[in-house]
Amino acid sequence: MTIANDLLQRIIEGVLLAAGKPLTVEELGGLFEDHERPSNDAVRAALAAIGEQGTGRGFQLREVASGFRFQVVQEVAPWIAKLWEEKPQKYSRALLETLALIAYRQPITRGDIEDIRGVAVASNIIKTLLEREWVRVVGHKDVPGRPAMYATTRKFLDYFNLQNLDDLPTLAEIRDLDTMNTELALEGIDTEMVALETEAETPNADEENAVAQATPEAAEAVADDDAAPSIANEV
Amino acid sequence: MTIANDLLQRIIEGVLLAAGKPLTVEELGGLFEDHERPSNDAVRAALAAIGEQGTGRGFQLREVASGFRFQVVQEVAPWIAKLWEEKPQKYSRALLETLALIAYRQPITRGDIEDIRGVAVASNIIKTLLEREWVRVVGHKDVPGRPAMYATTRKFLDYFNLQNLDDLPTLAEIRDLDTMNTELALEGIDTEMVALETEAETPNADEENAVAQATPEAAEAVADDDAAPSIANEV
Amino acid sequence: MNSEQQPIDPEVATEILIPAALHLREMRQSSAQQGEMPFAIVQGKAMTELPKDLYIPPEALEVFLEAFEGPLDLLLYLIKRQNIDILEINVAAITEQYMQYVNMMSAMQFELAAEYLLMAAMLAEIKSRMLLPRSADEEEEEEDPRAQLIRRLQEYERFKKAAADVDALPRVSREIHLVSVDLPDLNKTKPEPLVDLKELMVALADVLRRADLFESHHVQKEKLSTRERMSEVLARLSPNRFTPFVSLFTAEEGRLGVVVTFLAVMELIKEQLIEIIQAEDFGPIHVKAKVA
Repeated sequence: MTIANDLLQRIIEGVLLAAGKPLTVEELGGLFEDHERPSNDAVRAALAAIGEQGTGRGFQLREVASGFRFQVVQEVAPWIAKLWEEKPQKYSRALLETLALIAYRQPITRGDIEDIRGVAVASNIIKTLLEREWVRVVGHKDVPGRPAMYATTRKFLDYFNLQNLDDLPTLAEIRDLDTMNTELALEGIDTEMVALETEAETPNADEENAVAQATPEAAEAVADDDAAPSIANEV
Repeated sequence: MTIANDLLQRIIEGVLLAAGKPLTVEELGGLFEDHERPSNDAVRAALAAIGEQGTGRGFQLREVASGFRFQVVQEVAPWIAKLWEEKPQKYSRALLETLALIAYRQPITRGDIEDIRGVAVASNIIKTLLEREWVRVVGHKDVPGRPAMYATTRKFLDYFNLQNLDDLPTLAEIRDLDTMNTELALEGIDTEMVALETEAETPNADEENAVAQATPEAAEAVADDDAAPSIANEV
Repeated sequence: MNSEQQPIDPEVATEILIPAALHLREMRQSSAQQGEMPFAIVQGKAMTELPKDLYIPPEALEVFLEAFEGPLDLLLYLIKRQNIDILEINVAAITEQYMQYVNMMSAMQFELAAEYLLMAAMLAEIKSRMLLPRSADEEEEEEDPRAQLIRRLQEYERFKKAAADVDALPRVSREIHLVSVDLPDLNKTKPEPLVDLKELMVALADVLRRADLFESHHVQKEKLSTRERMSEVLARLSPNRFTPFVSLFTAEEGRLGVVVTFLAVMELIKEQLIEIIQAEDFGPIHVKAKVA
């Protein structure tokens, strides 16, 4: 007497799920004792029935070269991928500084960045920023070696949710370290020194804030005023 | 807008099949982007629906200590055993007794285990239990030598198909010592002394029963406590 | 005893080897005399020394010993064999039996675990105390050793049972089989590091402080839109061809946009990044990148 059909289906379904590899019709049949062994046709019929039950579910029975196996449906792939998503690493301080300088001083060459940071900029930092499409080469400076000049991209603005570079905090705001004390403390920066600096710079900072919050008309005027000094500026 | 119910079911089903480990309602919810994230209730409802769909099939949804997982129905186990040449591992009585003492009496030191078993506990038993992550050190007893105190983990509960410690088989009760008094009296031992002893022992016995019969909430709390230190162990 | 794999099936030990050992013990008991204790009666002659061809090989006795998880387990076995309740144990009789096992083991020169000898000593003490009359003082001071033994036996028995219960629980890869399926194509990509704007600002504050650039008023007052436009203009220019100056301006940007572009071009000229050319008076102005 062979095994009842519904039990046969449960066994095949369970075995295929437990096996961790595809199994052929013969291998499935071989799991049964001789007296209860179902015919290959019975195994095939059970497999067909299981296949039908799987319709519209999160997994399906598939026949591959080496037999039958359950597979999760492609539709679910994005969520499974999230299951094993690696934790994003953090960028180095050197990369963040380089990115900040490109944002605020663009167009800027690597040499300029090195001058300001006081240390060489590793090639992989520039490469990473280019690959991420946060910066791009906008030209080459007409000096010996013709160094590339870097600028930020639209993608950079989008990532940081900015309309344009003017939306970046002004340097004065950056200097208004009250809001950033926490972060700085976390970064292990001497808070005492920062406090002193804040005090000394406060009047200036207010002036800058006023500029940043100016009406469009005022901004225009300021832009005019700015023209000469900014052209004179050399880093 | 959150995700449609039938898609949610397919996703949860597919993810649980793919995960290879139990997942909690929160972990399942965390796989979704914020804008499509279903409520925990929606996830629970989907899990309930999946559980019902599985009735009469070769596999079933089961909640264990670390969350939900799919497992093959036990009925199919004999045929799965034929898939593999190796027999499932057997554990020695020494290991099982040690494990049982840790499970029912946690937190417990090796010395306490030895007192009850009447023999030394081999180091490799503790090592095996720690390596399997069935037990972990939860602290050190404040006595000379500061011996480690052991407790079971979620992994232990998962392995034995349990949701919490409350699901463990009930510990046999120590029989009424009044009977013992009679017997002792027959042998000419002072019953008054034994009676005193009985009083002293009863609260202990009750306390143990209380642990074994703890409410699900209490047992869950114990399981929750497991989580953080077990992470600390890994470090 | 191996923690991973029990080398001896306790059933074999209890069903076959222990009765064999007990047979040996009974033979010994039946001829027990004061003084010398013969091990066996062979052809009517009491053997006081172990014969070389002992019918229970030492390995079997070792198996027998290994079948027990210590002295409490052995005592429990002896009690169960007599079909009596722990609460009813006759310490004298149990001690007698226990001693016989221990003596047999030591005669076979097994290295008996210290726990067995300790238990032997404890049993002997209990037995002697049961026989001796005790003063009321003593009784009040000390716990009855028999009650203590019974409690230990009961406690051990609970956990012996609990261990068997745990062993009987369905467990993964015996009764419980976890599922494993093929995965769809996951198209996995490494996630990009996340950056918070604040992080960027902190980095900038840091580098500017180091470079003393906070002191530079130029940096402070500079409009970033000008620098942004500089980048944009530069990106549109080529060193190989002239671009009409007017094409850099878009009317839709309004006056502010025109001003910003103009400032950007001035700055680019100042930094010698672009060339500006006017072939004839009032002719069209062209710009080109100096080097690209």
